[in-house]
Amino acid sequence: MIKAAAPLISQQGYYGEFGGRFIPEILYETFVALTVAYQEARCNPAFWQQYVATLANYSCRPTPLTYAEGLTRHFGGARIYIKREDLNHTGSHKLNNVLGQTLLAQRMGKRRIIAETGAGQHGVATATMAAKLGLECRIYMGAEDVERQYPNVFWMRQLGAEVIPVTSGTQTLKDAMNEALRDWSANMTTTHYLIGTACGPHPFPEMVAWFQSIIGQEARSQILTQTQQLPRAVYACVGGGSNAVGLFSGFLDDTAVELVGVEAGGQGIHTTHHAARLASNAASTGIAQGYKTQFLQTSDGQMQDTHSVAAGLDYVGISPILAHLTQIGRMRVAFALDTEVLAALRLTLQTEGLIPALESAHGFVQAFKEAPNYTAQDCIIINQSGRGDKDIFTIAEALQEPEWQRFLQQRAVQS
Amino acid sequence: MIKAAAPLISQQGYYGEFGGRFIPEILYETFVALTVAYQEARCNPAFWQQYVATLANYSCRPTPLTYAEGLTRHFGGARIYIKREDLNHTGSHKLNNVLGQTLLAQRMGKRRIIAETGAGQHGVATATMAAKLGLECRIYMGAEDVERQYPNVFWMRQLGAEVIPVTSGTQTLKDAMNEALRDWSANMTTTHYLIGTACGPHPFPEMVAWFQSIIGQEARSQILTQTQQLPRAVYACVGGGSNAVGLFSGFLDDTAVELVGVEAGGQGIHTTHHAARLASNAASTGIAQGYKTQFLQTSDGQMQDTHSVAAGLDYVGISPILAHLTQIGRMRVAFALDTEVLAALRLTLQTEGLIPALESAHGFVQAFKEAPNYTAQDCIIINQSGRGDKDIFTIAEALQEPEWQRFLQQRAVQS
Amino acid sequence: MHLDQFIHQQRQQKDILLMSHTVLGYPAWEDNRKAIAAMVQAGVELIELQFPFSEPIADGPILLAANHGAIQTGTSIQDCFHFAAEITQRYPQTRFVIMTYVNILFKYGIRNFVTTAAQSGIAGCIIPDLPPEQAAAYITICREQSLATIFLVTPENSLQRIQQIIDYTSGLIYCVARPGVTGQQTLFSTQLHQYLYRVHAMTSLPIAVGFGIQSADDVQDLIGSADIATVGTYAVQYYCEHGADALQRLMQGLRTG
Amino acid sequence: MHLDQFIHQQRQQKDILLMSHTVLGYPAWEDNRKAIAAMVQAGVELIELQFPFSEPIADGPILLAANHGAIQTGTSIQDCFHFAAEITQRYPQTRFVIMTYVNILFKYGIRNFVTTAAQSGIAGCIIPDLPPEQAAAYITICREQSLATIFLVTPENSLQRIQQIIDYTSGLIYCVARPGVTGQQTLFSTQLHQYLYRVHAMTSLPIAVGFGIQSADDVQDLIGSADIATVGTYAVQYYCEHGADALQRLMQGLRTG
Ligand SMILES: Cc1ncc(COP(=O)(O)O)c(C=O)c1O
Ligand SMILES: Cc1ncc(COP(=O)(O)O)c(C=O)c1O
Repeated sequence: MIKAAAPLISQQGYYGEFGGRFIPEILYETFVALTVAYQEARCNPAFWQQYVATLANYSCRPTPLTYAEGLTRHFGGARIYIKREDLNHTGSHKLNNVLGQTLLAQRMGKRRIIAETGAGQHGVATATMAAKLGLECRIYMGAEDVERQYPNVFWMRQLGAEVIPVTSGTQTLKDAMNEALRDWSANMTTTHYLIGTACGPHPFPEMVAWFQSIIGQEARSQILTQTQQLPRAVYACVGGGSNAVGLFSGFLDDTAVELVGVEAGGQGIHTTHHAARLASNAASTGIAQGYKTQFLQTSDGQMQDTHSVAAGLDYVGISPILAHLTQIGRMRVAFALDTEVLAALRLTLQTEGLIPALESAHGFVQAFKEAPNYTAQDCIIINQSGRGDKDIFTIAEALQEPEWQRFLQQRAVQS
Repeated sequence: MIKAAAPLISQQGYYGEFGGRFIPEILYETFVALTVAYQEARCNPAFWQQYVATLANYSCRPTPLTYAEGLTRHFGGARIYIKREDLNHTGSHKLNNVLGQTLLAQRMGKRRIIAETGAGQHGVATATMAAKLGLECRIYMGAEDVERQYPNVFWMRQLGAEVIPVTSGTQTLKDAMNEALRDWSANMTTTHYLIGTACGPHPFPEMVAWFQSIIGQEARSQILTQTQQLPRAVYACVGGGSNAVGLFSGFLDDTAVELVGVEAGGQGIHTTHHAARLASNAASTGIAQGYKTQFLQTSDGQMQDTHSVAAGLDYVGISPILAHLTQIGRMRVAFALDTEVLAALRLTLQTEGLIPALESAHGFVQAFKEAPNYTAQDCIIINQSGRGDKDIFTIAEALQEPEWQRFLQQRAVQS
Repeated sequence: MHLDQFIHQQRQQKDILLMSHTVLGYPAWEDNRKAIAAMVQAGVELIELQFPFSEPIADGPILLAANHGAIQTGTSIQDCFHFAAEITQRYPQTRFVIMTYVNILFKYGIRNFVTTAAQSGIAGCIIPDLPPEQAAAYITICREQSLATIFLVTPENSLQRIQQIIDYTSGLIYCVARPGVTGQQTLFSTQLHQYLYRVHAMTSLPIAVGFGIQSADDVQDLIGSADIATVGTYAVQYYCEHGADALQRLMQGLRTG
Repeated sequence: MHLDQFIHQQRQQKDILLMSHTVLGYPAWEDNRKAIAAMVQAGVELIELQFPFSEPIADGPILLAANHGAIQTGTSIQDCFHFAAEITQRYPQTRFVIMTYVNILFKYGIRNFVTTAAQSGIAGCIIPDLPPEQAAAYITICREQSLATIFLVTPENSLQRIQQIIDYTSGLIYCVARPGVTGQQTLFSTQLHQYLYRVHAMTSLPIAVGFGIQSADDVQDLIGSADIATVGTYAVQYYCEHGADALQRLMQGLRTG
């Protein structure tokens, strides 16, 4: 049984200069209560046990650490291991955090859950746990994301959640997050706002990182069992940063292990179509959505449009924990272009029989670039944060698959 | 570590009057060699250990047995447990068999894998393992199924498999199976034909049942751990019968445990639109596709059209093992109508946050009918053989979701 | 003259003061001028100038759209300060406060922002996403520059928290009337009055009440419990729908019934 | 006269015999009549009457389509037997065998099927998905009814297996020329002849060779190695594409070069 991870504890909500809690006063007492509940849970080993047991019984935990023989052979460098968060129920690491927070919300007597979602994975995970626990559920989702990710919207609704398309601003993740905060400001007594990544006001980054630390704890013990050694480097994509911080947490104290986060390079970091915050010079420190971090923003402090082929990486801020780890040099940040991501995805499909989510494939890109630099004595770990089934529309369109088009046209007529 | 199950051993390929091996002579030596290889593997504990270890490392095994608290409360009878084959890599129990047979094929030195597929789940699983092991792969699929299940076709091709639409006959599963047999007749020295269910000529039913017995072995030990008792009944949908025989195998010797298989009642067993072989009077004993079982056929012996909302249950034959278990009264067979299946699916979504495949949902229907007959002292198990993500087109169309239609129309234009 | 002194002075003559709102650059600068002129004409004593921000989490749909509208038409923070300087000079009898979000200050530089605000004739700032415990630098500089640090208290706050907020507040204390964001209507209740009474008992700061005030009845109801009734969203919306003259009549009618 | 006797007798006069094929009910009964007439005219000694089955796993695309076509136009097994009776009576010099799949026999009842076949003048049966070790009842009844049980051997079979098959076979032994299903072309090779020689060494049964034989060269090549050249798929296809007269010329040409 894996023990509760020593979380990445903040200094009163801060990680170096990042983090904090910048919220409308109406939410003050709610945050105090949440912080107390979270800290009680954290100090209570029974809570973590319940968390792990529920994940084991309802989702796929521990998720395997799969040796990628084909990719290893292909690159001829480090032995490549893949952490299989794609096998979680609902298809991504998002469920870990959702399950943890819903357990907490239940303890706090909340009967209603709200959440923001971008790609829809966090929304589906939230709707799922809300259904399971009989909680009322509302999901805010940018109207543009509703259009792009309709299959996830369909499932959320089938799961009994109300999905509210958010039409303000860029109609994407950050606007959905704002809208959820507004809802919470009105309904905080009945409602828990279940933030989907290691962002937002304290204690969210710390709490989400704590729940996701199960990834890193498992991965560390698995790689030791399987190879009797630590990896040279571990790779994860970075949207808000929850899967990355989850994996990295397991190796934070192993200073020889490089932590590599991979952001969305989109169409290039010298264009305006990317979401590379730390890996480009485009971001600067700011305060929005309740916390301080590096944002892609104008000199006036207005948030900018972002882009990625992976809807889940298309976010304007980044976990304050990762901003800090990068600032102090503990973590390295790279970016992957949309085109590189599709190529890495195809290679992984055809070599390993794995379908990483487009988000996850960003981590694969960078690992593939670096694997040849190592020897067969070394190993590296890539976090497959989710499965790519959800991305069929995007991938098929990107590959311009003619039969897919025919298929859609036909179904559109039939249905 | 779960031990290799004592398989449902045939008597020279027969289970009572069912089974056998009715194949063109050209395949005779191939079947002899396969049978020998299978039997060697079966007698070799290391093989089963390799099988279990590979599943554990690559897929989600053991899959959880989830207590369905919401459904239990809803029906107010037996405590309902759900075996989570949906958490397997590629989303269904099909991977168990595929992984087992590809390990065997590798031992036999085969470099090429062919398979038939209906819903596409077996095809995706096969393409996946072929990609992982670097084997050439060709999938035969009824042309009508190619149209209906195009997303799975897309993934098979992305995984590097060649997908051949079969345009003969009813253009569905049985025709794909015939076509695969024809391919094998020409290429048996290089090729293994990886049958996807517990049907076909001996040793396939026995071998597939053996690989799938991991489901029942796990489920039995899990229910004992979780409840200290055996279930009153276990439920599984029956297409070819592999997930059912897999689950049932764990409880075969526990004569107090009822084994309930659920076939596709389609639009009603008094219409011509169903696939209820054992649960209706429409089937009779016959010999086709290389084995003897109950087929839906005319008095002349021509196979008939079948129908189910679940493509994976839409098959004209049935595992000879299940035909036998039913004949000797060890197993009970029911059917579920398309409409009942959609209702059970919705309830499960909204009560448990689970999305059973349309196939699996057939088992849920019958379990829901019978759960109230038991008391809270009793427990029952339902096999969730796969996840329903793949069924979004079918479900959305069946529910006539207007936004889905809009979405498809829009994507069809864009792509 | 400090903002609290101004308010006390005005309250000598009036049962209750009015504070209103405009989002700078929205729909256009000329509209801000017309709306402010109308409000000043109507006797409004205090006006919030909202510097637009792309993520206004404390604002409801109307002000949210106004913020985005203003940014879309190119409103810069520099523009906002120029406008503030122009308008404070034109209406020396009225007090103007800035309402904006913390990132705008942060990116401008807090010292720079506060100093520029003071130089522009601004009397104070309302920053709804800057809790006092995160605001040390801001408060120090505001004190230096004699700018009021207007914080919000809410009916959800404990007495202890209210006291803490009051300790950091100057100029006036802004009592949010109910949970939620700006723009939805508020049901006035005994609880509201009890809450205002509690705050009143803890401070001599003038009390403004805001969030959802729309009618003369609402304003009437606050007399005795508060010093200032804030009509924000409704004023912005009313101007957009009915124009400056109508807005003026509305604001005039709030106190005359 | 037993089938093997008939073949030996014919072989006295000819280097090699011909066996051909028609799928009953396809495209229509009249076509079967015309095709058979043409083949008899051309001197073909043996004709396979295929009783259609929906799952003909040993057949390639052309015969597969023919089977399905026949079923679709309503061909019943009863019809097939009526036709067999008619045609065997019309052409007493020719030998007709049934080619079909085991399920057709099984559903008809094996005894019933074999008896009816015998009564219809049929000389033997080829059931490609009925291996001899599964065929005990069928063999017994065929013996009773003096029907030849024609089993197939293949180049993949071990000597031991060939011997086993021969033991169950009567009338003629059918040597499949290559792996695969009906209808694809076969490359004639030394290996083929060695294989036929092996079979020959093990039995005195007449040897038919089939799968992919199309040309006079193919037939020529088999002289000395086999007693019968079987032209199945090609005959069916040729009739459909070119008609009865052309088929007759084709069949005639196979032995005259
Ligand atoms: C599969 C997957 N991976 C990664 C992400 C990015 O989020 P985070 O950076 O919080 O892990 C998402 C977000 O939707 C996701 O769905
Ligand atoms: C999820 C799922 N369940 C069940 C089946 C039916 O197959 P079987 O009866 O062999 O388990 C299928 C077949 O495609 C399937 O995909």
